[in-house]
Amino acid sequence: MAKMNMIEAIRSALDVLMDKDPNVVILGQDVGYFGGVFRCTDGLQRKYGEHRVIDAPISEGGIIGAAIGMGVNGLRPVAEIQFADYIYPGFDQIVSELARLRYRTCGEFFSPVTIRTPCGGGIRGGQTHSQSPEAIFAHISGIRTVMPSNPYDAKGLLISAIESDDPVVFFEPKRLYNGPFDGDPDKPAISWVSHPKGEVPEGYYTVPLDTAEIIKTGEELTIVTYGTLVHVAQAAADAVGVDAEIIDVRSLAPLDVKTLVDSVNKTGRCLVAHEATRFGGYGGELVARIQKECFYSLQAPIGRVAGWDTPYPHAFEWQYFPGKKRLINAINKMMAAA
Amino acid sequence: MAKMNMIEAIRSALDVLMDKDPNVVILGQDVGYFGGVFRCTDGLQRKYGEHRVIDAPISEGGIIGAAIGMGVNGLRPVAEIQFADYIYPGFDQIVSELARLRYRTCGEFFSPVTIRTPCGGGIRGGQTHSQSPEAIFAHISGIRTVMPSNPYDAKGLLISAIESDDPVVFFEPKRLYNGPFDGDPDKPAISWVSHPKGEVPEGYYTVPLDTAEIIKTGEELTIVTYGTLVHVAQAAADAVGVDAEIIDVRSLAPLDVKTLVDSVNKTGRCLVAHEATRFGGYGGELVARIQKECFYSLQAPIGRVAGWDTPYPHAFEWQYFPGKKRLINAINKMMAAA
Amino acid sequence: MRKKSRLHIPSSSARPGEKPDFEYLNLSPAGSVDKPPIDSRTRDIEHLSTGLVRVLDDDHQAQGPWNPDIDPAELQTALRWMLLNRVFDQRMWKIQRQGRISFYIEATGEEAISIAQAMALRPGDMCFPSYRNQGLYMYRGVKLVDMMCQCLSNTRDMCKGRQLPIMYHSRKANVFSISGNLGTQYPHAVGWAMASAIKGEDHIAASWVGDGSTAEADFHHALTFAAIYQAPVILNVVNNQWAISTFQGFAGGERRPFAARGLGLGIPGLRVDGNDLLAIYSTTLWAAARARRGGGPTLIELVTYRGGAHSTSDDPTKYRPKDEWASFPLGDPIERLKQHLIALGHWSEDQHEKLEEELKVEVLAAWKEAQQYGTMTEEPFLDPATMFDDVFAETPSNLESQRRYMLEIEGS
Amino acid sequence: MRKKSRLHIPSSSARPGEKPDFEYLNLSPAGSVDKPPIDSRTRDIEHLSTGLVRVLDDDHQAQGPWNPDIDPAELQTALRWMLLNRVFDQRMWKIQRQGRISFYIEATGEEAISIAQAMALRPGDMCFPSYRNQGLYMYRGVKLVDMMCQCLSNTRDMCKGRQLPIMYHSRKANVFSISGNLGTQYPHAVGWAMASAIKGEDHIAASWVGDGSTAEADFHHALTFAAIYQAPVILNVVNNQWAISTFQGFAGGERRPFAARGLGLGIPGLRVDGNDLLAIYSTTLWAAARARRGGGPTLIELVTYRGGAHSTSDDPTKYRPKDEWASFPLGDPIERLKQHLIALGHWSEDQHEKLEEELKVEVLAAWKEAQQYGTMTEEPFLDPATMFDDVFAETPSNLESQRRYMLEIEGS
Ligand SMILES: Cc1ncc(C[n+]2csc(CCOP(=O)(O)OP(=O)(O)O)c2C)c(N)n1
Ligand SMILES: Cc1ncc(C[n+]2csc(CCOP(=O)(O)OP(=O)(O)O)c2C)c(N)n1
Ligand SMILES: [Mg+2]
Ligand SMILES: [Mg+2]
Repeated sequence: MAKMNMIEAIRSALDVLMDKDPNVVILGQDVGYFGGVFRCTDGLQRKYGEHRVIDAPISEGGIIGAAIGMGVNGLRPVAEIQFADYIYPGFDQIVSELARLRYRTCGEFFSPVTIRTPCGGGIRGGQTHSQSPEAIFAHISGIRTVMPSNPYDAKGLLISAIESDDPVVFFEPKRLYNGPFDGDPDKPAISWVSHPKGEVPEGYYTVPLDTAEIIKTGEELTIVTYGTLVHVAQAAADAVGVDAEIIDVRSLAPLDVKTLVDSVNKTGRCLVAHEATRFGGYGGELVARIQKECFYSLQAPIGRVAGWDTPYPHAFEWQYFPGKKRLINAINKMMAAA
Repeated sequence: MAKMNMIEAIRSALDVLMDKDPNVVILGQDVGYFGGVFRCTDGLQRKYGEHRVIDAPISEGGIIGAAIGMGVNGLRPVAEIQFADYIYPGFDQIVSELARLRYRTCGEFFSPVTIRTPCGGGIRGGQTHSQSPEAIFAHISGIRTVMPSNPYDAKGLLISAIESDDPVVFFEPKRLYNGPFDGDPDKPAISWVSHPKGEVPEGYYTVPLDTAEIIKTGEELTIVTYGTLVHVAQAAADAVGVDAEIIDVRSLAPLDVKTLVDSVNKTGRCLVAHEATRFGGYGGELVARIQKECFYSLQAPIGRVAGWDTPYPHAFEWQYFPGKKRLINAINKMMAAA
Repeated sequence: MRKKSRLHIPSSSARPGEKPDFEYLNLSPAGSVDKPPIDSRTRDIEHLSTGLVRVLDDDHQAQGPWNPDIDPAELQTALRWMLLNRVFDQRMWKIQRQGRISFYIEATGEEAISIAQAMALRPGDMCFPSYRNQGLYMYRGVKLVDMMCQCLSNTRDMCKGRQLPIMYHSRKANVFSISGNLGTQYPHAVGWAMASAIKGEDHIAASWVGDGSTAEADFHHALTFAAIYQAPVILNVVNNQWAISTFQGFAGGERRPFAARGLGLGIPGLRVDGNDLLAIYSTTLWAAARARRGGGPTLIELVTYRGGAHSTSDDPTKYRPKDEWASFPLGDPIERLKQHLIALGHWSEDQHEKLEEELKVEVLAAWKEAQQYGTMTEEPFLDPATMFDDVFAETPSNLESQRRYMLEIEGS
Repeated sequence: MRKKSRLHIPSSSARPGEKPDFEYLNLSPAGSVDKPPIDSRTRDIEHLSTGLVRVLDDDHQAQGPWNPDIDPAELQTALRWMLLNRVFDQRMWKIQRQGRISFYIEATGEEAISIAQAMALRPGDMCFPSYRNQGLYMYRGVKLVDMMCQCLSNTRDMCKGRQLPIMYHSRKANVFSISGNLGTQYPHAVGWAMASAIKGEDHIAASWVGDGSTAEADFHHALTFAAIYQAPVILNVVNNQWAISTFQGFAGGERRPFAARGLGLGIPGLRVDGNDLLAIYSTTLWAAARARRGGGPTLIELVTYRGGAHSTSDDPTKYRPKDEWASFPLGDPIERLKQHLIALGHWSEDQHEKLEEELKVEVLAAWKEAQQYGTMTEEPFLDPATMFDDVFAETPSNLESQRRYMLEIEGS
């Protein structure tokens, strides 16, 4: 066991798998000599050579297209997209090719590409360095959409993603890279060192790709969330003093419905929270499914706390960010409901 | 008034506006000399010249990118994407530029592009000529997402879309081009001639971009739907003999929540239906919103009928398509619920 | 009033009712283009992108340095494959017209491309085809009956009914899956070739796109990556003059040949008579040898003509002269190889007719067999429950429950 | 064991600790490249894409046919703008380091590009810049204080706090909005130019991307559309050798200059000394005249060097030699114009020093003013309620209710 922040955990996952399987290659902008703008691949090119940690041109479509071809030829490519906001030029290759190849060839061809990309706001990045576009990937049949909220999961899920023969879009909430941010930008940053999920085995282990995790059990309310909001939700529940069960969805698609449903059937109340824009967001799927399965247990409408239906503004990122106040307000309203 | 099918209605909208405003130009693959693979622009190049109805290269990204620049320079471009399945190469320009330009410049720059594209299955097109990707556009702040279900609306909404200073993605359910398909592929095709919505004024009129339409009032159940499923829902409700209120959402984003909520508060039951893949689909948003606003009126969980979470298979399109049987089944279950 | 538009709009050389006009094609006489060594630097062989490599001359003789000197027996085999491709297409077209399959795309007039290039590549080389390269599957051993079953979406369909007709694939034959999305296979070929290089193997990749599809982003991605990493890949542009109703000028072909598109990245380009099996074969061999020895990518433009409609959904009389193909100066590739063999004394009209008959019988027999495995309207039918397989490597529970529900509903 | 990888990996000429090496730059002596008439055919002027148009020679004299013969007074003005750009950048950089703005991007070493090109274009021509073209805004009249207010996201911010610092726009100045997404502005420029042609106007458009960004799809889209419709547009590639940590070889610059990228589409390419104001000015005038009279697009590669870090988030000592800029053979554009003016007898070290002091005062004054409109930490603050405006032309009800709710919550 070692103390790792999320960047180190991700790097460790890559290191462990590159060491284990010569077919694992990394491809992305600035990932090689420099080690990535967030340092996730730092040192890997020195260790594994520039033929396995490959600096790529600024061409997200090309990176993903080429990675698909590499995967078809037996490699296990891990593509890095520098910011999730820049994944769209590769969208066609993801939707029309990566997600569909196995299906349309009945498994004769497939390409086990993992796409890693930092998402989310809270770093004063403005609207083109803050997006959380997971909803549009979760809707695409044939790819797995994953978003860890802590170093332990990040490493275990990333190893599973790379080893999976399915393509995976792996979102890394960049605000969590260095610490379990609880939503209060004015508080001094906390590091992962003191967090139990900052304890990460140095070697190989996996976290399965299709289970949600109950972060904290509780009886009065279920908060279904993922990514940065996991920590904000905990802080908000603590602040209210409600005995909340907090679930980290982490594998967004396919989704572990049972864990969610069992919890809401138990607590009778449910709040769904994510950082992305609310309208048409992934929370809609969560709510739709939970209300269907738990209708007769629900004592209040399922609430959603999410980013506004606007772009993510630079100056007002803390007004955009669904922080503690908004969660507290939603929890209070929900607990007050008949 | 004239009898028009949906293709004629769309063409008529384009004709009326091109005649009215010299800044309206059309850009797309095969739209010019040939008049479009679905004939929606037939005759327009002959009438308005090849400088206003412009054949474009096979480059969806380029078409949308260039259209944005044209719009910035005062034109009002209508871009045709030959199939919605081929809109993804233009996705980055739509999300990162078209949708965001007004916001990031506080209205100093904007580009009033309308993107027309045929969507949906039922024409044996296989997985790359059948998709309904509206959910991923509805989630993007800054663009309007519209899908008419009949000739009258198609013309009126398209005129509104082109005249709107907001960018609009305008989905045309291609299975409805020639008739109000009720979901039964074995029945002889019906034409728009005998349908009240096939009565279309020849001149200028508009249908507003932000209202849902109550297609049929009813007391026992609300079916919230749009596109091809509008007609299937009617047929299913008739078959069951339930007094359903059927709402055609038609403007998916921004959404006319009030019409939906008022109806469900009245009927106490709600079924959401669309052709697109269910998981992460637009239906999730509808359900999430309705359960929130109508929680205390709901007598049964809100149901969703939608395409499966698979690609749209060529041979099994009628098993994929959420047809009458699936709707009837869902209605029956819902009416049986406590 | 608005001033006159100054926008340049490309215009096709002839529309319906007008006389076909191929003046714009810049033709070189057979044998006139030199054949440089495969290790030539791109800048020294730029002229190959504007000339036209041709071997067969108007008198059906093979000429010049690109003459591959193929054994007549092999040429007969090539002719047989090309003819099979055509006969197959004709049959399937008719079958579509009878409503027995939903869609079809023919390669009429372009058969030399798939056959010659399949001949020039090695079995371990990987092909990333477009939808008009059915010849690749045939030549590489995919059985006619299997291709027909695909078109029928029947119980033996390699795609289990999931794909539109003609969207074949074959792992065994090393021919990739055909996509409905234009051009997406191009970067796959480059990535595959990069992987081959990374693994230290000497297999190469080849891919094909149409003239129209060069405008897509993936064309640029593929060329850029191929140039940067010197991927061992052959990137073919099949310039058949048309993209549905849109002539090649709307893909940027008005000013420079497509063969020149990679020059700015240092990728050599060869412009080749796409209806001349010998020229295609020998330029492909050249590019393959170059790639295999580490010389990097080559772009080959194959100048040909789409002899038929774009697809069964298309009616070309609406947008081009009816007799345009007949006026195409590079002729019909089958006719040209046939005449060459006759000129060599290794073929005759009689043999040709006999061969055609034979192939028709073969195709018909395959069709009879294919139908036994079901058609869209006749049993046996594919099991719709299979539609939930292969979305993922293992079917997750949400799809399993949708499968169960679908069966329940459909059974009701 | 796996065989040795055969993949070609471009490698930069020097990394930290190594001696800078610009051997790979193919330089032409000043004055040596000819200046063809603007109606030349692309194929006749291909050599302009491999040469390097330079006017200022090593002795600071203007040489050759591209010498624009600009009045010394105008050159002094140009120098002033370039220096202002640099002084502004230096101040803003420091301000970012003090934590008073969140981010900044400097144009150090590349100032000649924006200034020379702004001088060569007409006010009605539309510019679609990259984030290193702040000089365009300045030259075209956007006030320093307004640019600073944008960087501060304060009450006078033209972007109302919505954009990252440096993402300016100005409708009045005809300079478009800067996007965080690389390359997206390129097709906008082409579309804008097409519209200008459609309307029969003679305005042209110009756009700028970095060497690294040429690998994006939009580069291809823009070139393709520009070539097809002969759009009146100037497409500039600012080759500053680096894309963050990635040198230009990874954008495909190893084999052919970026100027050659459009040749395969018939777009002429000029390779220009990007640190030579005179060369840039006169090539831009040439391309603008060509576009204006219907000659279509021109691609201009501006060879320069990113003198500073990529942005305030970057540390270039991690990936390139510290003294690389000092060894760059094309020098510093400001120093070169200054020495030219001195050589002409129209400038002196004293005057220069005085000018620099003056500009520092001007910039400081602007900064003082800008702060009065608020900073990230000091009042007055922008009203967060405005964040719901301008998503659409009219704010729809869902955003109005989110606005109300936000105010309620934030007030609590
Ligand atoms: C991304 C995408 N856009 C549009 C289409 C529709 N489409 C199918 S084939 C075709 C024309 C292709 O022309 P070309 O590339 O020249 O190939 P050819 O058919 O001539 O062989 C078009 C526009 C598509 N399949 N994919
Ligand atoms: C689509 C997209 N991908 C990646 C990035 C991240 N990024 C920002 S600047 C940059 C380097 C750009 O290099 P270049 O085009 O050469 O311009 P320069 O910074 O040298 O002026 C990268 C990779 C981005 N902003 N947008
Ligand atoms: Mg073609
Ligand atoms: Mg650069």
